[in-house]
Amino acid sequence: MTTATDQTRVIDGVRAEQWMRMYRRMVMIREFEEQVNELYTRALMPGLAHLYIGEEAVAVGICEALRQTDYITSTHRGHGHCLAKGASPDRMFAELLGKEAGYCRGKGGSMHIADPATGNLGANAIVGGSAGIATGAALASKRLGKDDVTVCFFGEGALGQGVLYEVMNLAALWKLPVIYVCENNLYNEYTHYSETTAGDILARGKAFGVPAENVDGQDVRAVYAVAQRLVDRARKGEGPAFMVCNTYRYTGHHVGDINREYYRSKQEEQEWKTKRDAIQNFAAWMTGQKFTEAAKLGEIQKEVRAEMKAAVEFAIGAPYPSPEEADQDVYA
Amino acid sequence: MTTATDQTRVIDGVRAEQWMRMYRRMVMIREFEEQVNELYTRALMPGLAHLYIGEEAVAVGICEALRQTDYITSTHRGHGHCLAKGASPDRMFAELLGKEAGYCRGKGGSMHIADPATGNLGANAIVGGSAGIATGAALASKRLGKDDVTVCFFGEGALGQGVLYEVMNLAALWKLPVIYVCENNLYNEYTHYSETTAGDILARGKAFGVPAENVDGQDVRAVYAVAQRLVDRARKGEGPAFMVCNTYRYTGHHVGDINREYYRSKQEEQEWKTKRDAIQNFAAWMTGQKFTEAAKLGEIQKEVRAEMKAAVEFAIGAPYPSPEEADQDVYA
Amino acid sequence: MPEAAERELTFAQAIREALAEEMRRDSRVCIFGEDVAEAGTPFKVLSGLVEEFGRERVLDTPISEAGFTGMGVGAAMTGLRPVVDIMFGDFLTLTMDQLVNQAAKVHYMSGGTWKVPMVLRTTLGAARRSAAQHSQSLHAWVSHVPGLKVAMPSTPRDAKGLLKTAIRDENPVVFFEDKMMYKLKGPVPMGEYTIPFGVADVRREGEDITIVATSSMVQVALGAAEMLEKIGVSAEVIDPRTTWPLDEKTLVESAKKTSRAMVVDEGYGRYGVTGEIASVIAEGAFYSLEAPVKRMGAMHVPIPFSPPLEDMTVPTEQRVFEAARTLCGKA
Amino acid sequence: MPEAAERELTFAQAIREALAEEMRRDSRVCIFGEDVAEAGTPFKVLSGLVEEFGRERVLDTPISEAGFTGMGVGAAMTGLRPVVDIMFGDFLTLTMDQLVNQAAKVHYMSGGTWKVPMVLRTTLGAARRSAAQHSQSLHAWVSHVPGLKVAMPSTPRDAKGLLKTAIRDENPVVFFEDKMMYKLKGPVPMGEYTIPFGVADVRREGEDITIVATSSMVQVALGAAEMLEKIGVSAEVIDPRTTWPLDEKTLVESAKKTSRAMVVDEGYGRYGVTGEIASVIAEGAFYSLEAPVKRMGAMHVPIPFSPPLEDMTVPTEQRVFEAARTLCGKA
Ligand SMILES: Cc1ncc(C[n+]2csc(CCOP(=O)(O)OP(=O)(O)O)c2C)c(N)n1
Ligand SMILES: Cc1ncc(C[n+]2csc(CCOP(=O)(O)OP(=O)(O)O)c2C)c(N)n1
Ligand SMILES: [Mg+2]
Ligand SMILES: [Mg+2]
Repeated sequence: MTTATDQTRVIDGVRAEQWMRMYRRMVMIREFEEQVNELYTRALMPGLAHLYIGEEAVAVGICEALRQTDYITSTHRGHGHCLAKGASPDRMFAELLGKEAGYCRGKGGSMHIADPATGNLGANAIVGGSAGIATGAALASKRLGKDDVTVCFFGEGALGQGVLYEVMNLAALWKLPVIYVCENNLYNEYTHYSETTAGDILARGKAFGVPAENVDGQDVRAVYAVAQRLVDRARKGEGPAFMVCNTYRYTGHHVGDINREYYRSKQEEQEWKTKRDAIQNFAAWMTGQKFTEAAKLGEIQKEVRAEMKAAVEFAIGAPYPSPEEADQDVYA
Repeated sequence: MTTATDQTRVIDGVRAEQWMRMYRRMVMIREFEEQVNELYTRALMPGLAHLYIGEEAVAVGICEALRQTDYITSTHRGHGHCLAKGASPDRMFAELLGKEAGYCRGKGGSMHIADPATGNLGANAIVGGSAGIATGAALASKRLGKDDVTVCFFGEGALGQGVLYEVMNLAALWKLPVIYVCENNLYNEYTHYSETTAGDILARGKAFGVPAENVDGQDVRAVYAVAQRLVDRARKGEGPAFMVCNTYRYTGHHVGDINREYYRSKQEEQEWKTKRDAIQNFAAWMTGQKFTEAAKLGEIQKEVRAEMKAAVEFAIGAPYPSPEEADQDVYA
Repeated sequence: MPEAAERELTFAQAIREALAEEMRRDSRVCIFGEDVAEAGTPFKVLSGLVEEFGRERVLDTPISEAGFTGMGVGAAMTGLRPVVDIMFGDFLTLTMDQLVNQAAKVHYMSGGTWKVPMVLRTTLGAARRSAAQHSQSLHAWVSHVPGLKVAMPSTPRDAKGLLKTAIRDENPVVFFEDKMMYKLKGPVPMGEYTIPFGVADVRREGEDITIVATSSMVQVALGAAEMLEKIGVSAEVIDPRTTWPLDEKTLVESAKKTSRAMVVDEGYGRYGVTGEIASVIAEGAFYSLEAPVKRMGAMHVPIPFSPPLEDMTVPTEQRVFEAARTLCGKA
Repeated sequence: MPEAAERELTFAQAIREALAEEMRRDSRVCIFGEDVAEAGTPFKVLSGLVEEFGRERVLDTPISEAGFTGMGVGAAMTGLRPVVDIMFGDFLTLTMDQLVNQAAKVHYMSGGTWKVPMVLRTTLGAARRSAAQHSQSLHAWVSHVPGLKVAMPSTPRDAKGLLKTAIRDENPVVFFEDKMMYKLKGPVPMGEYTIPFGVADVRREGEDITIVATSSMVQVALGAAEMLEKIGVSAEVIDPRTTWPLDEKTLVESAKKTSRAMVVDEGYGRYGVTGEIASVIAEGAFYSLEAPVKRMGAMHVPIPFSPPLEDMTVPTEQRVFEAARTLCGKA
């Protein structure tokens, strides 16, 4: 007999434990980013960082549809993608602080986390800069007879970069297993996307022969469902897809972007945070489905927060690379 | 009373003399190009050239809808555009031979003919390379309160270049008076466009908010009609347009491309030349409409040929720039 | 000649003032770039311009560096005088075709008939913990290209005067601003002035060694010169201000006088600016030099994020001082 | 050591043979580019490869230089060894972001975890009457960038050996072929061989002057050396073969021996290859040089179309001869 909170119960075609994993991942991303903000505020982090808070359902819903050997490419706002693909927070924080224990030995920082073990081809600080890399990885998978799929994450700002269309055309021609995921969080830095984006976003995939779908990026279940379908299709050799996830970043373009009223209203921010929060809404659905309880979810959050704090402590205590590292790794 | 061949008679909304002008221009382009080929064969021309033979109706139909102050940008296959916009053959031949009397004092050659007097912003040897220039000229016209329109000619190969999409997006956002004219002659050099172009070509304009139309590029009347409509629209401030002209180059990618059977059949070439020749079909229509006669058209051809021969002679006899010219005009 | 009245401005304010003055003077001057309007760029260099000149003249673009740089070329050919804003010099990579195959060549290829009076403003410099794709100093690339002019001011005064000259120039000019200098303060004359291209500024006179430095490295060189002073070495510090045109004469004459020279630039040391300037000096002052010309550029590595590593990669006062001391045989 | 059996091949044949051998040896090697398959490129360098290796490994691309270069980076990171074909070196402008911000930095930025074993083959050289956008020699740009290696062979033998090394290298390599050399014939060993990067080739020994030359300028320098011989000047001609890594030692030792040096390169003379190499020599051989190092590059103009003008812009045997003669005080 299954109890109400039986973790093997299947809801909407997915086992409870898997929904719970997604929940934990989303919380992990949010808590991770809160700590990043804290590190910035405490002046412990060199440089800046672009937080993923508000967009958690996108990375988690999509990476849940991926295997470990599948690839992703990420962006300047990349912490969520990296964590969702399986990166460990301690090595990520270490990277953000420029420490040797970081994923890139401190050489990459927030915008360049990369990790072969989890198929992370690297975050990228050039808007649209990873579209070619992702498409090339898909070509390699196909040519090498592997059925891995590559996901290319990018913000809607990257729709301004021509290279995206060059590679979508190629992916369609060669039927490559790559999913282009446009995270439309409404802003290119401090400019609303409607001022920078003519026509219809979905049409921009279709015009290059790439099937395109819109999805509510605040609904992890919807994101996962679409991602699974498109990833499966790609894995079977049916070619690329373009997925537009409508979402919102709750905080500034980067941690230092505090006064935002000249480009967006507090009211707009408030609405997304209260009515469309991906974590809250997912929690409400899960408890409504009765395979978990609010208390359990609260516990998860506590656990995750403690984990993040420990990871931060690890990173703070970790040593910097020695200066002689500076000219290592230029050439393989 | 008007006679049958009265040049003021209006057919299809256009005066006979205007149709005759278009005819003469098309013949001029063809005869010009025949001479270019001859110059190459006689080893009198330095380098190579890309002939426009077969595509004459496109340049002529479109430029007929333009005023002298309107701008064009052109391509490596640019002689037809330049002539249609009003360039004189003698200075063009001089340029092709690298002579000082050429449009660019011999510094540009076949691929870089430019001429402020006829609004020619320049042919361009970078595929897609003039899309930015054309769009910028349209921005200037708009900002300076002029109602000039810019036409950006490019081959379907340029659909591979991302910059085209970057500027179409901008033109749509800013409602700029620019017409993007894609001359689809089926080949990117030696590769059929279907191997390089996924999706639907018209959709590539529309996806960026640019209205798009297909037209038979072998029918000068159709080209002119669509061009006029789109140019008028742009002139009135209603924004950019994308026009796909389906056409064919009869000869090689360049004058040295003689053996073409590995990429296209003689039969295909033959069909276009015999069934879809823009000049022949236009002549047939004109004589059918009875405002001119075959004999008259024959005369025009003879005149034009003589004119071209004289222009070639002029160019052959013209002096080269003096060597001291080499480092002039680097800076204005 | 009495100095015009002056006041202190930051480097960023000087840039903004140059733009505002030129936009008032000439209605054809306009700005395109990402977040240039209300945001005034992420560096806030352009704050206030859209309020004065409107969105018709300060245009926020999509993230399309190639596209809007190309539009700058076309607009410049046909009557505007665009100032194109490329946020980070690292993104020049995306504009190279428009800049090099189009902007730089239009005038020449057209036999002198079309002109491209465009300015491309961008940044250079590391040390902001921004990692490898936001820290490069790529001015050597454009200095290599005939048809382009290249300015790289080191003070607020020069920034204003050179930018005004750039905007009035009939040719494409690439204008580099060191991100780390935006808050640097310095005297700027009250009245109208411009600074001609191709005229180096001797920032400090000296007898024993010539230090040629560019952009923010001028400040570093001046700091090193103070340190050298203390050990009895008198350094002349020269800022060429434009890498093209280059004031070869002033550099060579100085080296002839001092008999020793060093070149400090934040671009990579190899195949870049230091090689050119060192060669010009080594050739021109050959018979006067008592030691090889010393070059110092950024370490030949992608700029690392980690602070202790990043700090290794850029010339510092201490390192310039040490190299100069060695060059003068005082080590 | 006895010479392996040799035969004459053209430069183009040597390139093709290197590719074919490496493609047979390693199934991960593949080629992308415009018109590379049946057309075998406009220069016909790749003719026959698609017939042997199929369209899975010789891929015709759209005209999307940035896009397919970026794909080369991703494919190289994940198990292929792509050889990306950029038809004219002038189109490097379109690939700079992928090459410089991606390919060159991936290994470093990832702390040494990802690698980019990609080769980008492209061309350089003027003199084909192709005008300003099809005649540039832009190798200085990529030589300036840490993370890239740069090869520029001057003979069929070197072309084959260096290309094989490039394909086996774990790093991104930019490989420049002079368009004017494709039909040049020269001996190529029959057996398997590679040529290491960073090892200059002394093409001709001499006592009075060192001429360092790259790519097709090596032939020009050898021609000039013959002319110099006739007036009693013995010239040593050295081809560095790779601008990065650069065999500084061989260049410096030669200049120390001859006491005079000249650098000839087809890139622009300013802020380019000649400046770097001249600086390396001027510094390393300072106390042995009897005259300034002479530099000769392309004239600092967009390459003109008109034959008599274009011929002015590129170093020739005569001009190298004259400059070397003057340098040796024999004028
Ligand atoms: C090529 C390039 N141009 C400009 C920038 C500066 N920049 C960094 S993030 C950003 C906005 C990106 O917006 P979007 O793609 O929507 O991502 P989001 O920040 O909203 O996640 C810009 C313009 C850059 N990093 N790269
Ligand atoms: C950026 C760039 N890449 C490649 C080339 C080489 N090239 C010259 S013409 C051409 C084909 C162009 O095809 P299309 O645009 O259809 O024009 P068409 O020749 O058919 O008129 C190519 C690849 C180039 N000139 N520019
Ligand atoms: Mg966004
Ligand atoms: Mg075509």
